[in-house]
Amino acid sequence: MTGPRYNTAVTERFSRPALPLPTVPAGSRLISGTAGSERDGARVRFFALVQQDRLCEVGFRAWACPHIIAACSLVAERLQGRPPADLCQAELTGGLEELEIPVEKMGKILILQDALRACREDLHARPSGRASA
Amino acid sequence: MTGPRYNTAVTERFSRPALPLPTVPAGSRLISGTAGSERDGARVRFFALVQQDRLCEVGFRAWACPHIIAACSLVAERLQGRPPADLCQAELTGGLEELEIPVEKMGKILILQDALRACREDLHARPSGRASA
Amino acid sequence: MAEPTYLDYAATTPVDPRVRDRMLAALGRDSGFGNPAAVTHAFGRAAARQVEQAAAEVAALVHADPAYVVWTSGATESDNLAVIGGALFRRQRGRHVVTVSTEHKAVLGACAELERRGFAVTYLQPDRDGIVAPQAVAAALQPDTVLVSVMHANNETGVIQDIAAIGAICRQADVLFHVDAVQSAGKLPLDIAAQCIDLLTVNAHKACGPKGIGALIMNPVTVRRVEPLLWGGGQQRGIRAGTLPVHQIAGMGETFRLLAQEMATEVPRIRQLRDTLWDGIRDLPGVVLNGHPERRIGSILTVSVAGVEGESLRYAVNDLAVTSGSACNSASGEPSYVLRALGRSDAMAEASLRLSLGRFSSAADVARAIASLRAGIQRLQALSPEAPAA
Amino acid sequence: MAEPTYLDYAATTPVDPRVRDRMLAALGRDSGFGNPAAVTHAFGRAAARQVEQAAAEVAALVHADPAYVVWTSGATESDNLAVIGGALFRRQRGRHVVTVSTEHKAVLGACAELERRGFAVTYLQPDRDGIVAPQAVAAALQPDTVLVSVMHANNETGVIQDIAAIGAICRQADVLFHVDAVQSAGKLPLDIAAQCIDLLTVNAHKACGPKGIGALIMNPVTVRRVEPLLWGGGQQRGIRAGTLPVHQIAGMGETFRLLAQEMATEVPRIRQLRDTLWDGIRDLPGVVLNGHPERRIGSILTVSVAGVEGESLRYAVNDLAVTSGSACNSASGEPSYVLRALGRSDAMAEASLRLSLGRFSSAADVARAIASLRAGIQRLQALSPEAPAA
Ligand SMILES: Cc1ncc(COP(=O)(O)O)c(C=O)c1O
Ligand SMILES: Cc1ncc(COP(=O)(O)O)c(C=O)c1O
Repeated sequence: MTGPRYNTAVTERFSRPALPLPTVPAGSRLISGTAGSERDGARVRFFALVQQDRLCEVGFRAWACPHIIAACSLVAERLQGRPPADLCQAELTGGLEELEIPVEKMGKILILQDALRACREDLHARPSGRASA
Repeated sequence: MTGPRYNTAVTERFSRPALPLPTVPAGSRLISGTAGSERDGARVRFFALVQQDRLCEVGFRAWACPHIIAACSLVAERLQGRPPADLCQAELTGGLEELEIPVEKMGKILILQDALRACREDLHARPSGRASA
Repeated sequence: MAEPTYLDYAATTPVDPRVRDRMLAALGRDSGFGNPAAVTHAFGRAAARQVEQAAAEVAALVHADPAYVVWTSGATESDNLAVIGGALFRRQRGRHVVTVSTEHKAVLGACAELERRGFAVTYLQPDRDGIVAPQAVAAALQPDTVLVSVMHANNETGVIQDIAAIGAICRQADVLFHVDAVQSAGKLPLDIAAQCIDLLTVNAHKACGPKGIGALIMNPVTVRRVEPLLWGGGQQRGIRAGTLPVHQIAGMGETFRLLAQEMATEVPRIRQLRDTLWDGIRDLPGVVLNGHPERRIGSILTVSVAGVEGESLRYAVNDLAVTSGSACNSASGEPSYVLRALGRSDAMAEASLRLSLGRFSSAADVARAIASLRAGIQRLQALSPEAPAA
Repeated sequence: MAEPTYLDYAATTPVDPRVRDRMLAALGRDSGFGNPAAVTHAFGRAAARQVEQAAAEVAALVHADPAYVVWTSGATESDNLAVIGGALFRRQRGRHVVTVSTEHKAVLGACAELERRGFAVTYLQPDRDGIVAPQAVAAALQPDTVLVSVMHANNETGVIQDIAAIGAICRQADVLFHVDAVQSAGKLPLDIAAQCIDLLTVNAHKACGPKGIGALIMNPVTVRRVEPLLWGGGQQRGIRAGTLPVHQIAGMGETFRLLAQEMATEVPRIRQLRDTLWDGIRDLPGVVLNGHPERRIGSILTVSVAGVEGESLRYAVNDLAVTSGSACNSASGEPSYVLRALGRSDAMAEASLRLSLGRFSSAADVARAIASLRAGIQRLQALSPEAPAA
């Protein structure tokens, strides 16, 4: 009988305002990747500033429920400072226990993984320049 | 939705205890008449001490609802001092308006009339002696 | 006239102040008033919690699972839901139902509706004491019997049926067993598992709780669903739609909590009062007890008086608030079918008084009742055409 | 967290203290607690008088005859009794019923039950504003149509149907016309004779009265009986059995008395608050109104927000107690079928909020709501993958 409840980790991350897009200094690249749709129940986009083969300023946009938004926030934070290859490491989207995402929503984590993979592909597809949506 | 209500005339007469049977002095007669049954919804018995062709000490017994009991009481009172011939006068059991007897009970007044008639017959049947039930 | 002495607890009861206070908490403008279905906000969740607490309290008294307490508008609805809903739910298995002619009209009316909908109903006759032999139930079962409905304690006489024995027979035959325990809840031990009860009807207003709230309690081991009577917003797993009346439910929870808490002391106290009442009038000629001399709940005393007409009897003791037959019948004005089934004549059924006691009944009430009954009955008997004096 | 601002009056309401006080008078140990069927004593008669007074008060608001107020456990039961009971009562004439796809689940559920019992049901579709053209009802009538059920004001959108016009069409065709006026009672004029209504559903808890009490009001010129759903002790002329819950009925009487008394001032006050609320958020991109722009009751504002996910929207404004879709649906978790019928996508139906105001709503509540909605919606829209900034 009790509706969706969120723990403080979710609440806290959900309440943060969207990170603005970073300005891109010379020698840096902004990459991004999007996945999901309204029909899938979530649509997620990650973006990151790549500098000296490191991901700095990782951000996201999401049309999703609070759990998935919090997951995006946690993943973006974890990616901070890591090499772009890590974009496809499953452990990133594993280890979300602290968010206590209900099982019926766990399928949507695949959308996050797809968006991260698209981000990685963006890096390889266009050796330089501004990211595409 | 409101059950049987009784006006004060009924209430007052209903509450009187049964008049005891009178003792029969020499030269007097006790007559009585009964009518009705449980199936009829009322059983009534009148009795009266007849002295010098007058009804004195008229009483009744009744297995009946409060309205009919009150009617018996009223009729017995009215007969007091009247000639026995009056036992069959319809006006006795008419004129009961003061009791506000509901229409659906008016049929039971016939039982009173029958008992009074039986009383009269008792007088004629047995020229003297104690009344029979 | 002073207020009459209330001796009609089997018809309805005053609400206990403790019950009233708990209801008030759900009626105010603070958080308790929410719609329990509105789980998206705190008001709704607070209301849902009150409902859960009450379910636990109601279930506890009869050793049931709180998740299988279905809230209804009262025992009439519970009886209808059990009998009609239970039988329809099993209609693929058969269309035969067994009940007793002295059941409450809510059960008998539901059975009549089943008959109109193609079911056959066997109405067992109790013996002159009002008892139905369990073997009679066993003998009435057919291969297509889907439901048996037998009340625990009768509302007019207080007569107690052997529920556990009947339950065992039904369980053995895999037939749903419904028990109307309106008059026995909090007065006799109830344990739906031990007594093999599948569907149990209870309400609040016969036990110092509010009118307009009851429950059908299901034994989830045997039945998790019945066919609904009311359709709508999917509340209560779709079994009974409609916004849950939180204050009523909270009141019923408190009612049952108090029953459990006070049963050990209240039941003997009330029985003692009832026995004093009977001892005070039983010597009057013509006064007879209706129902089994011992197998009755301790709160009801139903007597008939020979030689006295019913309406006059009631009026002679109108300083007592009592019922002739059951309150549910007094609208009809017909002599009680329950007393008729026990072999009483129309006149004796009419000249009956149900004297029923409860939580706020006192020795003074009983003394007043004895005085009034003795005076009234003696005066009317003296007035009888058959009176010995005449 | 501080208590959320209550904006869910269309789901349920706090009980007005004046209503509560009248209920208390029927809950105590003094004479008010009797069983109205126990007409043989003063307790019962006092209770019956309270019921009569309440019937007069409820009937007055809709210009009906108090003798034809049938008390029920709420609007769910009234809707079921009207639709199932009304159609069954006329089943000799035919087995076709007409209703609208945006009716309350209590009506739709009752219609589905009729279908299982051999009736055919036509479900009319409203236009994108939620309106059903009276001609569409006329066109749906068949020679065997026995009942039409159309609600007055929709519980999710507040959209108002032209009841009088539909009523005239039904009267002309000698078809029973049932109106669910739960959301409009005390908010719009209701006159069962003038509007040709045969059966009218009302309840108390949507109008600052208690939950668990409602009525089905009959127009005795055209219908004096429906087939009962609950059988039993013959109360309410056999149409609806069960002990009358006097405190609930008294509470509903007071609720309707207050509605009649305060309608002229309260309705415009609440409409003003509602309009202020809409003016405070309508400029936000993606915010759209659901339902007809004008033909809505003044207490409900339902909006959908493009580009925002429903669950996050609700959570972002969880300092407001509101419903997404109707409270009755929130148990199911499915997007509102009412908004879907108005052409909204699943996502837009999910990202909807019903903001509903009532007697205790204040300008401060509205100001808080505007601030919360603006902040929440803007933040979530900025987070959208489609957000212009990204
Ligand atoms: C044994 C029994 N069953 C059912 C009922 C009906 O209860 P309610 O008044 O809650 O509808 C009553 C009381 O009238 C009763 O005594
Ligand atoms: C239009 C409408 N009809 C019927 C109902 C059902 O009312 P109740 O909660 O009294 O069963 C509601 C409320 O849920 C409603 O809004």
